[in-house]
Amino acid sequence: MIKNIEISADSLSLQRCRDFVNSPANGAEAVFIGTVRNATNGQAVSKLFFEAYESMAIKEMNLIADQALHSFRISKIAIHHRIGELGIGEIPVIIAVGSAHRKAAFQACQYAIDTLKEKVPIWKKEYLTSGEVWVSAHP
Amino acid sequence: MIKNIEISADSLSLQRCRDFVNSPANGAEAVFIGTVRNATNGQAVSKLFFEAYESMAIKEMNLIADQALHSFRISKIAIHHRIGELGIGEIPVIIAVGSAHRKAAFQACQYAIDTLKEKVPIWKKEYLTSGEVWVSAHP
Amino acid sequence: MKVLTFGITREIIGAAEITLSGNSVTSVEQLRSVLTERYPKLSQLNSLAIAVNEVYANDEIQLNEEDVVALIPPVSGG
Amino acid sequence: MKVLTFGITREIIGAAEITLSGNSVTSVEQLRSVLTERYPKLSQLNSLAIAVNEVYANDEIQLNEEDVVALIPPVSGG
Repeated sequence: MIKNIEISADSLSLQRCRDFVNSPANGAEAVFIGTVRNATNGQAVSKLFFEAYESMAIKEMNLIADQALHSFRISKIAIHHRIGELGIGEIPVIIAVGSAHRKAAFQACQYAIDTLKEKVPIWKKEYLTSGEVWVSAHP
Repeated sequence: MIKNIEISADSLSLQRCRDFVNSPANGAEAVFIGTVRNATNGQAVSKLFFEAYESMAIKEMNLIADQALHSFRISKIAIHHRIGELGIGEIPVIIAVGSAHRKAAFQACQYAIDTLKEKVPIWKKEYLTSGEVWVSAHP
Repeated sequence: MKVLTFGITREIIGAAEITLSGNSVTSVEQLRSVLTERYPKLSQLNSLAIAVNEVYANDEIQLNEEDVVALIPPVSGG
Repeated sequence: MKVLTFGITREIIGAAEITLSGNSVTSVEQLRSVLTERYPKLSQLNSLAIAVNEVYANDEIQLNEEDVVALIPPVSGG
């Protein structure tokens, strides 16, 4: 298996993502970890809620992994996304990439997180002191 | 503390590097993990040996961390390098960066590993089937 | 046909799922105008993509009674 | 002055450390020519940087008896 796609209501594991992409033929692994910030645009955030159109999100995450494996010289990729309620500092997303060389690993990892944020049907609601907001919904 | 620089003869810990850069104000963490490949230029590698000019290497790693903190909007950086004998799949280097936003985290992480490979006085000897070679020493 | 709602579209429409007749709605474009007429707040969103059977669909795509349609307001994962 | 060797320079010179007289070697440039004359294999390396007191030094840098000099063949960490 060269790709590992998961959506989970439980805490994501950095070690598990990293172990998936490890291989004796790799010299480089790039990892992105998204974390819940305590503020957005200067407003305090108390928690986040993530909702997914899970079956389609899994398809889109698989597309991203396939495209990354096709476009860059990488050997393995893991994309894990969490759903449900997350407190400050918790991890909504981990992307790990293994490759012979580091440049491809970084490129693929950035491509994957950029494209995930653009395409994958997952939505984030922020709990601010001023109320709840679905991120990016309105101009 | 916003930077964490270590050279160690013991196994590096991904979790420890990641935990160092974690912060409630961060939304992104980029991590680079170097691993020992089983081949180089088509030749099988059985193990590596890393030697450091340790006191100077620590200084140069601190310079890289300072420069990264100065040049990119990041909040924390950890650079850990291992020395001694390493088998295939083991980890010579981990660089972790924490930031409010992902672009700065990726840029700083790449800057740090690129500069480390260029400047830090650490040397790698490869054990090939054809013999031992100090990497990059000769044309 | 079944229309699934997510994120803010679920709050606007007030249901996780509605059912429309495939006789009256035969294309994605037509679906859009029916929905925005019935739920004007949908037109205030930054964007509203439509997925048909879990694939992003252009306005020209034709719809059948058995299709599963989903409303995709601006995504914000990661 | 103390001259530390690392990596392949240690193998070429055959010692982890040698001592040169500060009277005969007063600049980095002069140190280079003394060493490459004594150990010709040093000139076959891709590069040979010199650190003085743990800082990379240009050829013009002057040397004192109490300086700690280090030979830095091409680095290959990471």
